[in-house]
Amino acid sequence: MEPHPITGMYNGKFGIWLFLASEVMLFGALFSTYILLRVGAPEGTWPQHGADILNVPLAAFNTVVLIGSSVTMVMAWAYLKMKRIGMGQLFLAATFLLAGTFLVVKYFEYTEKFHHYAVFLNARMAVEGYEGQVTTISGHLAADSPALTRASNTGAYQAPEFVILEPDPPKGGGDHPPVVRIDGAQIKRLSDFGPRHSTFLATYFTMTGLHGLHIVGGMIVIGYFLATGSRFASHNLDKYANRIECTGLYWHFVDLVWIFLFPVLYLL
Amino acid sequence: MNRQIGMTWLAAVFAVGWAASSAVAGEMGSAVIKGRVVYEGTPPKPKAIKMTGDQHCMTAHTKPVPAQGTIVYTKDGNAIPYTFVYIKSGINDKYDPPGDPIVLNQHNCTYEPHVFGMVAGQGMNIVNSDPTNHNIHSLAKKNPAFNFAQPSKDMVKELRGNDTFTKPEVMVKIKCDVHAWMSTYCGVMTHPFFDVTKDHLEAPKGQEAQRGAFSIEKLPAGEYEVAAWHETFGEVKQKVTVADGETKEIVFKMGSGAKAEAPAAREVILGSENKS
Amino acid sequence: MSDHAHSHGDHDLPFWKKYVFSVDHKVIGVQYALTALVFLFFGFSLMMIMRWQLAYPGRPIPLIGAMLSGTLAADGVLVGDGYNILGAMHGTIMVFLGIVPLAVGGFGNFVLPLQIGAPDMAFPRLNMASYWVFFVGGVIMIGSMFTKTSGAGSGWTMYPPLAVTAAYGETIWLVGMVFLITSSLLGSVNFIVTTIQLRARGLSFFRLPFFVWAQLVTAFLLLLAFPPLEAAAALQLMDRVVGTSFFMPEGLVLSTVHLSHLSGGGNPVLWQHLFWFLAHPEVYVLILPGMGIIAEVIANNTRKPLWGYKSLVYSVIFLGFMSFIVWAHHMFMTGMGTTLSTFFQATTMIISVPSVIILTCLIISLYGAAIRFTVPMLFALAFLPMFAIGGLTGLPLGLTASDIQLHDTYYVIGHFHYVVAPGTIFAMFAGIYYWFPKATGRKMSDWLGKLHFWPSFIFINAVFMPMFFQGMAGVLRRQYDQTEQLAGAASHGLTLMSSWGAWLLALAQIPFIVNFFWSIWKGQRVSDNPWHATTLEWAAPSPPPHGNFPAVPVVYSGPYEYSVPGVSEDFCPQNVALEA
Amino acid sequence: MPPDLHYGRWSPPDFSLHGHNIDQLIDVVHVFMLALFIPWGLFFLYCLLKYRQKPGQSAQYNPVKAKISKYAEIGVAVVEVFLLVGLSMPVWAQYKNDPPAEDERYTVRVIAQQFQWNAHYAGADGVFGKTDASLITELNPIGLMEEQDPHAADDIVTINDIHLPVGRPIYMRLTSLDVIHSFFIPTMRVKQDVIPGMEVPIWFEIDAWALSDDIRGNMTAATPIEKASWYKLRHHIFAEDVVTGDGEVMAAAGDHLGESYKAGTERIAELREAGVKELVMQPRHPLQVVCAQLCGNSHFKMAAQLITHDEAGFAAWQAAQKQAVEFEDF
Repeated sequence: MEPHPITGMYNGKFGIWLFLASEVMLFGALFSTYILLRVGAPEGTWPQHGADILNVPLAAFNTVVLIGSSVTMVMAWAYLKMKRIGMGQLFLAATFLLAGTFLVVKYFEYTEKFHHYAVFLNARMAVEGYEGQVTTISGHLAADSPALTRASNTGAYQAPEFVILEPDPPKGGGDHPPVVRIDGAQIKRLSDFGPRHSTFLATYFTMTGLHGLHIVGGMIVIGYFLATGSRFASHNLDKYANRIECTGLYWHFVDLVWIFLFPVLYLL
Repeated sequence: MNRQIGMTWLAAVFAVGWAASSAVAGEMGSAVIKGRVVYEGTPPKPKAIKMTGDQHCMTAHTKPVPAQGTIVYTKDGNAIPYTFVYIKSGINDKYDPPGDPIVLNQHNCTYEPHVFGMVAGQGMNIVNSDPTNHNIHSLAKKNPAFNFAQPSKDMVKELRGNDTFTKPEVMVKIKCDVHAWMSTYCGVMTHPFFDVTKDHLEAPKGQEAQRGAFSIEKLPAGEYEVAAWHETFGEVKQKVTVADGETKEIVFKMGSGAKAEAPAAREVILGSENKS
Repeated sequence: MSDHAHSHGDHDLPFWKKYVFSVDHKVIGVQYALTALVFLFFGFSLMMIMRWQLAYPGRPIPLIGAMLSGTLAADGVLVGDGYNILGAMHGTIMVFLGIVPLAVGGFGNFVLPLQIGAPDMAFPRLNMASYWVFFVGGVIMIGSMFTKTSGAGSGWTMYPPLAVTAAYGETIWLVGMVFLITSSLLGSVNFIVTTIQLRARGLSFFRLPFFVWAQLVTAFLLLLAFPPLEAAAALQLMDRVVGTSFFMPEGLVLSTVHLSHLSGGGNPVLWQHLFWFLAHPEVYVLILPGMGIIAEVIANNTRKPLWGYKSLVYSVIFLGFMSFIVWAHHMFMTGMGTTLSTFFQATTMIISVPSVIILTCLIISLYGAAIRFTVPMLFALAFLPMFAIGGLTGLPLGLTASDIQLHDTYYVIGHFHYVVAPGTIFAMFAGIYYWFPKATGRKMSDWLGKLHFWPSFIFINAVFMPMFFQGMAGVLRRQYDQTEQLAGAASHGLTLMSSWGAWLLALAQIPFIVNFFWSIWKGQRVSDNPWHATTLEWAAPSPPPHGNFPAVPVVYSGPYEYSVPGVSEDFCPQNVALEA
Repeated sequence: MPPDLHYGRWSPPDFSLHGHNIDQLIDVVHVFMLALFIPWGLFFLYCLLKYRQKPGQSAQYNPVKAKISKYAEIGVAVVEVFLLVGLSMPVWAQYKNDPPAEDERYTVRVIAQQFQWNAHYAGADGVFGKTDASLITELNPIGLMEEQDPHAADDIVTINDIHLPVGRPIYMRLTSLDVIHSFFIPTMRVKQDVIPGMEVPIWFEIDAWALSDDIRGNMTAATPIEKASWYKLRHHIFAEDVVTGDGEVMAAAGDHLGESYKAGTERIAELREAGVKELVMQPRHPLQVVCAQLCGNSHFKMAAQLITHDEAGFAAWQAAQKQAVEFEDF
């Protein structure tokens, strides 16, 4: 596995770099999609800041977790280079755990969205606790609100006869407004805060979802090396270290993508 | 690809068989509910269909054609044709669909019939009798939302099993996307107790009294909610109780007088305005 | 290289390991080629059905009409959906399942490692994976035609909202696409690493055969252009399956039904940008390997070095680079402003220059040659004028003003078919006839080869030449019944000519099929270097064993050292030192 | 006015003011293509004939010093720059930039849908009524707010018939209800994708003499009966009565051959038997609007008639649209 004179890399490493180049194009396309959609978004269909809808503290925590996992990944490789297989595997395990933590947090972030609803109204209407008149009310369904059904042909929620909503506090804080009952005739569209809600959330779920898949992919590879690594390393440590280096390169990339996603989706 | 026809048929056979077995076969009775659907107040003027664009349609109709959904027979007591009258509630048994299929004919750029009912699971034959291309687009919500073209004359599409309408739905709108004025409405029932009020073709000069008339026969005795659905004037209901052998005469009033619900086939959401 | 070090000399593998799940680049190459040829033939047959409907609109298709399912045909007559589906699938199959796998997966895999003197690809297992991923993708694509909706029918470009509101055939198409893209990505990584890192000693970049250069550039195009389409496919899948609105604006009304369940806010043109950002480089993915093959065949049969080898190389690199910034010339009619359109027609004009250079070099190579009119050479020679026609007719389409009249007419169809059909596909034939002896140790019959070439050459022009005149007359593409248009009715005679050309072209392929299979078992046995060629693949035995070269070759000279003055033979293989 | 007009020739007739520029560009480009292809093809053939392998004669190893190729490439580049800067860009700019002034142009909205062209005219008050997607029905294909908006009262909506005045700039606002369509008038050199969610304006002017009725007359052509095919003549009508030797009228002026291949072919056969030598016919609607972007299973059927009037005729047509329709007595 000597590095090639021209590229200065052994095949695997060179291959991974090329693969990452294509990954850059993949996420590049998604980011440009985000930009184009946001620039062309009709009035009021795009939140001023992702933070209006998304949970910044959780995401910030996740960012720290991922950066940490990158560090442990480097440590794992470093120890293997120093021929300390045990420590290497230990840090590999740490990376695996941190990745898992990220996914668990993401899971809670997602599920919260799917139990949070937005009612888009046919006409402006006044709602107690809000200033002026609103065209959209978001909140959680009250216990006595009728169960929502999905249309068989579109999969979207059917307009119910009425919904009883516990509205979110108005923007800029304040306490929960009283429960409102919205008649079916007033409802233009009803959606949870899932991908159907708006192009913003669609973009959010697609990009973070794809990133999540990359995390899962990485965990599978790391898991494989955790299981087989020590045997592998015992008969060819250099090669194993190289494998881990390649995995690391991929892992740093996944981490980097998140470092872009976090500000773009949550803060801007 | 011929293999796939076979599979489709197999599916069809299974589906029909399943439907038949699962049905608690309901019985026929001897009661009759008949009557008329009339417009209360002064009806709006009928609108004309613009059959422009397709030479066949234009040559087939020399006189202006009124849109079926807007016809009211002002000379015959404001009778309303093309109204689907059916037993909305009161029948819980499932009735087997008749063996012979419903025939939906595309003739001179209109659907014949314009409004019809069928028993869920009944076969449907869609025929093109015009030497022009028609596109048949079902806007069903619960049932198959098929959308296909019949480019030449005498083409027949036989819908069976899962391809036909198997779930009760009032009404399924079917329209032609090439000739936008072409539409037909299908009431899918779990029972055969429905009728469509007669128009001036079924009840020509001499039998004007029959226009806007319906008659639901062979009803078992019982208390029913009877509904009349019209694409423009909406739906009205009334409760009727009949005994064996009895014949009840009822009248449905529609229009400005009787407040009706919005037609099922129309979406009731406001879209974005399109300023000029 | 240790990746395959272990696999040296393992000839006693079980059948399924040797020929099915093989990691040997040659077996994989052949797998790719055979699969692709089957797909090509399938895609071609779809087109023959469409040609019937165009020639005799609304009349039952003879023989197979009755076999077509309800979505495709009624009473043996093709219906509108059927025509659209066949059209979309023809395009998809020919491009993604036919030509690319044959040109890159087939020839690339088989020839490239041999030409650079490598024992195998850099990542043999990855190589096997990319074939099987491609195979699954292909099966999904073709399989979608045997489901109830008979496949996708929104054109191979899958423009939303049409594609999003269509039946589920489109979903299968997108899923199949994701597989094909993944396969191409794995493949391209493998090709680049192999080409750059596994070259034999002495084989510097400017000693690489032109074919290798073409494959290298192609690999980069695949690597960088395909991911955006993968992203686009993911977005359209979201729109179709989850109900998002990436490509769906607000207030859509489908057949009087207001699609109020959509959030709206999407943009249909966005898809076109993402799609064409792939699909334009894709055009060069289709043509570059072909050019590579042609260069090899011409050099070998003119018995002299290629004229302007370096400018060929620079041109192909430039071509690859430019192909990333011309995509929007497919979208001039979407309401593009003056500024943007100016940029893209400018880049389009620029990109035509390297193509002209490549063609000129190949032509001038004929000057002062000693041309051998072998079967591969016949196809190579036919390629030159055919590709020239295809390229030149691109000009009026690349200029916005003339595109106003010609966009989406048969002129476009004629243009790109001249590039890929008598262009690339002829190049593929040339390649098959040229490398067949290397793969099998036997030569394909000359006589049958000529019987294949001449009719193919005549009829393929009969198919596509009329299309330019129809396009001029204003006949639009993707028309189930052209005669519904005044222009289409008036030029119906030309349609008949195309159709009959197509069916006769199909007959002209019979000699090839016979020749191909006959020669595998009964073909004339030939030496390791029957064409007296110079490049390294001919230094290996035919067929090459696992590991390719008995001894790792060393390269002493450039790729096309033919008719070197003062040398007895009229060719000096790269691995033989020139007697000074 | 050009004497005889034809479809199916090099390019269709052109009745717009800007069209000839586009045609000119197309012709120039093709001349350029031939200028490249022919000499280049001759050289190609020369090489094939001269340099076929002969025994005892080997190819020349050293590359020819062919300056010619460099000149050729430079020449190509130069001509392309000329085509681009000299022809294409000005024509495109003329086609795209600075729309005609509000007061002199005639504005019409065209709303595409599967599979028809709806034309929306502002009517007498010159103001378009508002439209609303949720009001769309078969009878109100563009969702015109007839009750809600006073401006809508006098608006006119036509399906697949687009009436336009000649002799002044047409300003057309294109939009789509469902999928992407493409608005194409081959005889006006006008093409524009029609994209849902956005409204794209285009503008062009029709030659003052180009009235559809005159054009129809000018497109009259005689087809020898043995050459006649229904596919070619399906959109045509007889220019004058077809009378046999014994004075029997086989077909009246305005008749067509029939609506299906079968009917049409039989009709031609029976005319031939009756001794008719040639069919003197003209297109029923000489100006066609077609959809150039695949839009579904009946995309090919999505064609509209363009009907051009002079100012007087146009006014008359508008007035006629608002008369109440009288139905036969039920």
